[in-house]
Amino acid sequence: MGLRILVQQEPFDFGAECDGFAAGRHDLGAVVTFAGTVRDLGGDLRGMEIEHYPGMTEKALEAIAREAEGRWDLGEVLVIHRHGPLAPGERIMMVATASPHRKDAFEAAEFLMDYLKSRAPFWKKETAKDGAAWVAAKNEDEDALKRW
Amino acid sequence: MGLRILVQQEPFDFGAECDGFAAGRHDLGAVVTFAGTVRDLGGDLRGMEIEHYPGMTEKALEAIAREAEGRWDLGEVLVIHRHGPLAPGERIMMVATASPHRKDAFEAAEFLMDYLKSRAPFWKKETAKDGAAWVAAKNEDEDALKRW
Amino acid sequence: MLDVLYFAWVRERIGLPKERIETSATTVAELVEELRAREERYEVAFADLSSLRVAVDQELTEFDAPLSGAREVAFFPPMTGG
Amino acid sequence: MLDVLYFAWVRERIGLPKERIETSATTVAELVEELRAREERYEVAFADLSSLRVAVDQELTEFDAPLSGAREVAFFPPMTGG
Repeated sequence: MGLRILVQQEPFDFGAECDGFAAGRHDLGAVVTFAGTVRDLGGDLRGMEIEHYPGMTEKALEAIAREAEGRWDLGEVLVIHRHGPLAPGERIMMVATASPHRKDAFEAAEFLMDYLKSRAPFWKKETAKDGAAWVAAKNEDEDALKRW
Repeated sequence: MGLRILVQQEPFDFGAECDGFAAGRHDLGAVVTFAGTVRDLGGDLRGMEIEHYPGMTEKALEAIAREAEGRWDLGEVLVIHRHGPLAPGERIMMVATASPHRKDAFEAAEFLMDYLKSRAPFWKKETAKDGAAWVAAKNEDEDALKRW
Repeated sequence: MLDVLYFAWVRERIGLPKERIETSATTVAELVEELRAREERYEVAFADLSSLRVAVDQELTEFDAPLSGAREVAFFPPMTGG
Repeated sequence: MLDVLYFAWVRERIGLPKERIETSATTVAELVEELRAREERYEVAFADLSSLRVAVDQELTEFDAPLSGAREVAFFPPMTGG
């Protein structure tokens, strides 16, 4: 399985990554991508800061991807996750999966996201008009792991 | 919900569509895309021809998208499906969903694909070295609908 | 008068994509019986209804669906898009 | 000697990202007890272990995990990436 993992401060080009992902792999008929962006529901978010654990982050992401590889028929996997300061609407991260079968591509992408959310060492801090606060983990994110 | 449905013979630019999808919607944190390409497992596929039912196709796709809108919290939906002649490795179609919640974006995209496969009037004919044949519907595609 | 459309291998077996038919059939099933009685190519195309799907006025339906007021009926194999 | 790392609000409460510690603790829990006994900022940071996670040598683990041979221990809140 082709596996590419990028943990970086710089923005990434979602369109170009989607376009190039699994390109030329005529055996893989199904590609699923997920992109997460800095959400601003109320309109008063100034920005976000993402902290991570250099060294562990890459290992954790690779372990999650290898677990997915063992469970589904995957030809290519891509994970990109940014850290550092981000503005509202900016893309935080993406995953992409390619498989001969659409069900495998979908399930693997959702699995990667569920595990990445709760098992990869990233922490988000939001800065709004009235100050900064660490984003709390949601029970539903931990619960999402029970499905797998 | 923003809904865009394109049924066309011309190629589409998957990267540009991914990039522009739900752009500027800061309330939608999660984007899922699916792309299907002409698969060539054995290496002897010459091409594919997709026939469709003009008039019904657009209606069926819109009905499927409206059904998804009723079931999940969706801000934007995009469906593009080509017809006519396609070469191995070319992109046949894509769907994209944007939601405040990743679970909604994933489930809606998988739902759209499952229904599109078996309820939108497209038919594939493959031409290989030893002749042309209509692709047979798979039992698993009909079974996939039972999940929803 | 009814427009009858054929797609994919149904179209190929019958040899045309569309025809206008004068019919008194009140259901899809009656229309199919009329068509089968016409010529062998129809008999062949409609030999196994379980491998066919039907749409009346561009909505998927069943073979026992009524035809009253219908303007367009289409026959085709199970869909294979995506 | 052990490298002890803190992330997110654990780092902020303790006031530093990393320190080298001379310890004879044999489990993570023993290390936490040593740290809590040091100063109030540690006491505050480790007040509720159910809201903390721990990694030993960059692998997620539990608070009863042994420290034998460990070079690096990290404490942090539940992850919120994605």
